[in-house]
Amino acid sequence: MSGPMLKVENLFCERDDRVLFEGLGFSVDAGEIVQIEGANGSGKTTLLRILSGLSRNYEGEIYWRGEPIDDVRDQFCRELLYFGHQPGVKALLTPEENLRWYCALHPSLDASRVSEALEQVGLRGFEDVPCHSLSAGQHRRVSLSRLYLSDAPLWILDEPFTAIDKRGVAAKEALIGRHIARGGSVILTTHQDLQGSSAVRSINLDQQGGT
Amino acid sequence: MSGPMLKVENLFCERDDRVLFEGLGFSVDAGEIVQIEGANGSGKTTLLRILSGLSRNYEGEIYWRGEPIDDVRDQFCRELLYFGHQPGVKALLTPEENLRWYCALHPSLDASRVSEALEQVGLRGFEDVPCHSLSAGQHRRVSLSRLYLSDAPLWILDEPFTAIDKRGVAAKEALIGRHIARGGSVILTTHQDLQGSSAVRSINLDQQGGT
Amino acid sequence: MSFNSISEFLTMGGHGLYVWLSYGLGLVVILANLIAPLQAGKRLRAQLTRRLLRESNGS
Amino acid sequence: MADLLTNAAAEQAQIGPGGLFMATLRRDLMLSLRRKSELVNPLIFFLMVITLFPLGVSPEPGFLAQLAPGALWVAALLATLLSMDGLFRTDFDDGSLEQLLLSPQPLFIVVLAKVLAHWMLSGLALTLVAPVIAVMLFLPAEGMPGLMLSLLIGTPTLSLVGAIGAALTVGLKRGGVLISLLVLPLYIPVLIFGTSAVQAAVTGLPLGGYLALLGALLALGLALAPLAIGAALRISVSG
Amino acid sequence: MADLLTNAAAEQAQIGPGGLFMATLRRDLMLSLRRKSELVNPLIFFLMVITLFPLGVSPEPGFLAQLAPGALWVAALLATLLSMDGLFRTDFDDGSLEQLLLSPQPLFIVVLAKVLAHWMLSGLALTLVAPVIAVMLFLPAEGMPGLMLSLLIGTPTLSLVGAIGAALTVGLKRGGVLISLLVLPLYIPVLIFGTSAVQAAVTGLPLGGYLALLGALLALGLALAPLAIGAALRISVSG
Amino acid sequence: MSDKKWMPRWFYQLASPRWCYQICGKLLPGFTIAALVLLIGGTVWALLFAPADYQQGNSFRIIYLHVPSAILAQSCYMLMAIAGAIGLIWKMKVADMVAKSCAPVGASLAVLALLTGAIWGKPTWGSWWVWDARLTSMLILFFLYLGVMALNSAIESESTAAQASAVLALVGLVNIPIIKYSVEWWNTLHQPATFKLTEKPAMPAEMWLPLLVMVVGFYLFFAVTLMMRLRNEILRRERRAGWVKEILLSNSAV
Ligand code: HEM
Ligand SMILES: Nc1ncnc2c1ncn2[C@@H]1O[C@H](COP(=O)(O)OP(=O)(O)OP(=O)(O)O)[C@@H](O)[C@H]1O
Ligand SMILES: Nc1ncnc2c1ncn2[C@@H]1O[C@H](COP(=O)(O)OP(=O)(O)OP(=O)(O)O)[C@@H](O)[C@H]1O
Ligand SMILES: [Mg+2]
Ligand SMILES: [Mg+2]
Repeated sequence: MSGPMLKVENLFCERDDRVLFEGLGFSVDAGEIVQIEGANGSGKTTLLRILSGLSRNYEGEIYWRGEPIDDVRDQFCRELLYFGHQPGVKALLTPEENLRWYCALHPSLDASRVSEALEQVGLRGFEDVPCHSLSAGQHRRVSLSRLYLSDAPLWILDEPFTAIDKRGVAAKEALIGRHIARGGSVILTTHQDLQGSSAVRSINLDQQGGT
Repeated sequence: MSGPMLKVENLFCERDDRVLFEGLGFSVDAGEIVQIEGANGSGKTTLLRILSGLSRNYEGEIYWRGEPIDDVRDQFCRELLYFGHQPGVKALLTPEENLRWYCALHPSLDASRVSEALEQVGLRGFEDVPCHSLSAGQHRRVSLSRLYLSDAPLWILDEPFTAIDKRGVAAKEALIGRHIARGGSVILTTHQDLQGSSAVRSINLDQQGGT
Repeated sequence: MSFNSISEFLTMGGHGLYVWLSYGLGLVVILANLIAPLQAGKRLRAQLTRRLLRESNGS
Repeated sequence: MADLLTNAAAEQAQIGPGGLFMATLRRDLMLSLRRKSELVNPLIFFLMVITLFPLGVSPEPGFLAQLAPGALWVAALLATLLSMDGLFRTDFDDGSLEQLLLSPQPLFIVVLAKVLAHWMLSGLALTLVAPVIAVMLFLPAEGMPGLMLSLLIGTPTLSLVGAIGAALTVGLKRGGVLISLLVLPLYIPVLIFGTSAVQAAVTGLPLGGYLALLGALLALGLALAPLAIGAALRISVSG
Repeated sequence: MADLLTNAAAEQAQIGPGGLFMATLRRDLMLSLRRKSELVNPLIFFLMVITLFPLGVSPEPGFLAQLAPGALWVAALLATLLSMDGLFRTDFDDGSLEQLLLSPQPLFIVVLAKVLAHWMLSGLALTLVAPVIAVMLFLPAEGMPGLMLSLLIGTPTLSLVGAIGAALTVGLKRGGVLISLLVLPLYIPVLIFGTSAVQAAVTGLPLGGYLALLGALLALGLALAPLAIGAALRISVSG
Repeated sequence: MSDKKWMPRWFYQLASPRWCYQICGKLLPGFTIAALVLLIGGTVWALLFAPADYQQGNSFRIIYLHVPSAILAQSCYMLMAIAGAIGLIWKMKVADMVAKSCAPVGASLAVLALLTGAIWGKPTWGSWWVWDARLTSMLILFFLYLGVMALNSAIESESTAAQASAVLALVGLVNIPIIKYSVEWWNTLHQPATFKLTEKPAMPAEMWLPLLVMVVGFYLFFAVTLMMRLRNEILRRERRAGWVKEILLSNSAV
């Protein structure tokens, strides 16, 4: 693959008359981790939602594999895995039922490996417990287990390590490392330091905003 | 004050036939930080809810300043500040309105210092924005600002640093340090390491559970 | 004895259906209230015993 | 920096129970007014019912007049019941309820304030718009005082009793037709006395007896419900 | 470990749109059945209305029979409307809606499946219990076919139109746009044709015309609503 | 703890599940025999020997099922509420279990009262159901039972479920006087009370004597089924206690 996977040019966004970033430009290559940094309220989540296509409240250009993203929305969705602030786990369903629906929703998720993925995030034995009686960390792990199932090249992760214990964070970091090694790329935010990973490029939004 | 503030003896709790801890005993003295550790789902939140009196699903004894906690519930509530998983912030109210209600609810919170506290958690300028348009970290900061207002000797904090940026975490740690220095005590859980603080005693729940 | 014949007893002066339906229902309710706890008790004991044996063998 | 709380300081805390009552009342009213939309907003529901009936059933004045006392009371009852579930649910979901239970202030004060706020936006609002709607449904003018009085005395009981059901079910993730199953049986006496009062008023019979019964129910509710609600909340949260 | 997705692999993805439709239908039905509760559970609501009417209004068979067609249709309409708000709200709150919008599968499939699930537990369920309730309200037997047919054809339109309103308002935390204000005007034609059909059936008049009109509304809704719902969802989430 | 001092000894013992389990076991056979004798004897008397009513004819014989079940349904509710209150206040586990065991029995008796009443209504009033105050309040009682049972099964934690249903049962207690006085407050179709403490029954003795037998028989029968349920419940809740394990193992060894 030639050229960057995702390229952003001259991005501008404001909320409630407060400029979050302007003239923001960067690109994400295959095999790269980009960490968005910034204080609380600096606009990290806003940026990730814009990149993933959820929010259209911006000005500027975004290119996916060289083409304007609006022209290749379908292809882009197919190659994207997004993990947002709200993990998207239904409290009334069991972890397994939750995952099966995700597999139906997104072709890049492999339905045959669901129980394997649940085991890898440490939810063996909880497959048929409704998610509302899981602990905070276990709840998020249900959604994180999609990372083990996904073949999508681009991962956009918004604070994936929240509420996860240290062993879990290390495992997720290793997983991200493997994804990079396979030629995928990752855009993430986190307030913790990434320990193991090597090729991390960070973009700081604190200098971007206005007041 | 002589003797420990809070003393726990022979605590037992199970959920769904899974023993979370049994025979647990420890005490918390004035000027001490106790960190509850354990993997996701090991029962930290459950323990904190039991200690604070929210959950009665346990067997064993808890003493507050030497007396069984059920006999001095009122006094205990007066001297306790609890910060749970869910921060208890109303999305439709502004940070200031939220805090004012808390001040009415709990006599240990000082209503005259509300705007000062909001400034200290970095929410100056957001006083009259409804909380639903705050970022994840700012949302939790609204509830954390109660720490700046409270005179209660015992703080029970369940993952207070979630979604808070590094500068914010450092400030909260300093605040906890000052609370300790004044003779207060803190029971908390967090999956991050406590950096600055000195007198931290940890209790690990991973060894406690059954299967 | 307020009836002279079996058939008179069964028809109850035209109200047989109502009376017998009621007494039938009464019988059903009483029997159900005896049988249900008996059976539940049996099942419970069997289940608890099985679990107990399994646990005592297991450890 | 201030010293830690001592017992002496606690005694003279600035904000007493009265302050808490007012603060909670203000907060709950503010929340409801800001949310405006709320499909189960009792007034909206009430108005919907009243517009739909003439359209769906029959626009004849005579028929509507006969329907009016019952329809108004049924609508008031449903409106209360439907809005009940939210009374503690949002507080439970966002963690405010935990904070409320850990407050050293007496629980029944907050509970009463919340129920009062709920009633002001459901029962009281309904009572105030009821005459307008009754006119639209051609209720004879003689029925008006009976209608308003019975709603005024009856709806607080609905809110109080409904709050018990809401408190009992707030912790449940699944299984909550419950609240209607739990509460509806207890509403039926109020409904019966209420409509009887209106019908008595329409036909010119004395309605003091019905109002007295409604008042007795209200007194009972005011005395016991706050305790039951408080206990139910503690039980639900501890589950 | 498997290779990253290539375009070729994407084409032959295992689960196609049909699979997604079924999966979503199953999931939504499962969710509703597990929650059992849902105060606004249409069936419960329907039953409540039907028990309260004889108690509150009048237990006379003649009067109830006259009331029945309209009351049944009004109850069906309210039940649908009240349950509508939850259709996308829970998905929005827990983040599932974002995932749904980011799926490469066509959005209208998921939307249709969700509306179908909603209808099966509201409109369809109502249609099936309607005869029982109609008997309790002493509706003459001749009205039965008209009642069931009109409900069967009319309620899907209610669900489809309601879903547009739900999608438009799902992102609003506060906000004056009321789902009921948006949707109610669109419901009124259905209500009028529906009750007319039942009344025609009761009096022995032909009801084909009314049913045809209801059918036309349904066809229009099926063709346009899914697109409108999809667009509305994208707008609401991007806000 | 200190406020328990004034309680009599049997109250402590009642609080012990083990003692309760054993005493129920001892009482059961005697109660069962007495209940069966009274019920069968009463039924035979009611069906064969009691005179027919001069107005209602033989349909009157339904009273011998209808009234006992209606009375029992209410008594059972009161017992459930009182036991629930004891469980709430003194945290007595056995009381919780009694309350939980009461609900299904009471519900079935309420159903019986409703159905027999409905059946009786057809020949006497000409319709199965009228929206009469006593009928309605009895229906409410049935719904209250359903509510208690539903709440009990909806909450997973056993102690929480017991407490929550106790609160509900106590609240529902207001319905009992309503049932009782409904016949006096509203002018209704339904008969007023037959038995009053202050007056002699209006019925002739050969009519109300079998009724009395049936009522006592129903009470005994209620005690029997309640004790059976209670024993099950004790076993289930105390499954981790040593004495339960002993009982189970000694049974399985035989
Ligand atoms: C579904 C219909 C009915 C219900 C729910 C119902 C319910 C009750 C109740 C709750 C009692 C009170 C028992 C007590 O506390 O003393 C009662 C008693 C009685 N019922 Fe009914 N009833 C129904 C139909 C009828 C009918 C149709 C008749 C006869 C015409 C009837 C005759 C009586 C009589 C004679 C008593 C005894 C009054 C007394 O001793 O207190 N009931 N019924
Ligand atoms: N409401 C509930 N009903 C039943 N089981 C529950 C409930 N809440 C929690 N649990 C179980 O109790 C265990 C402990 O949960 P808890 O929330 O205390 O964990 P935790 O240590 O706080 O984990 P985390 O680090 O993820 O916050 C979990 O295994 C969970 O499955
Ligand atoms: N729905 C909204 N409406 C208006 N303003 C919003 C909305 N959501 C967020 N904002 C504002 O946009 C800014 C950036 O929010 P964002 O959630 O992107 O921050 P963030 O960098 O992710 O912070 P955090 O580290 O706390 O997650 C905040 O100042 C917030 O006030
Ligand atoms: Mg963020
Ligand atoms: Mg936790």
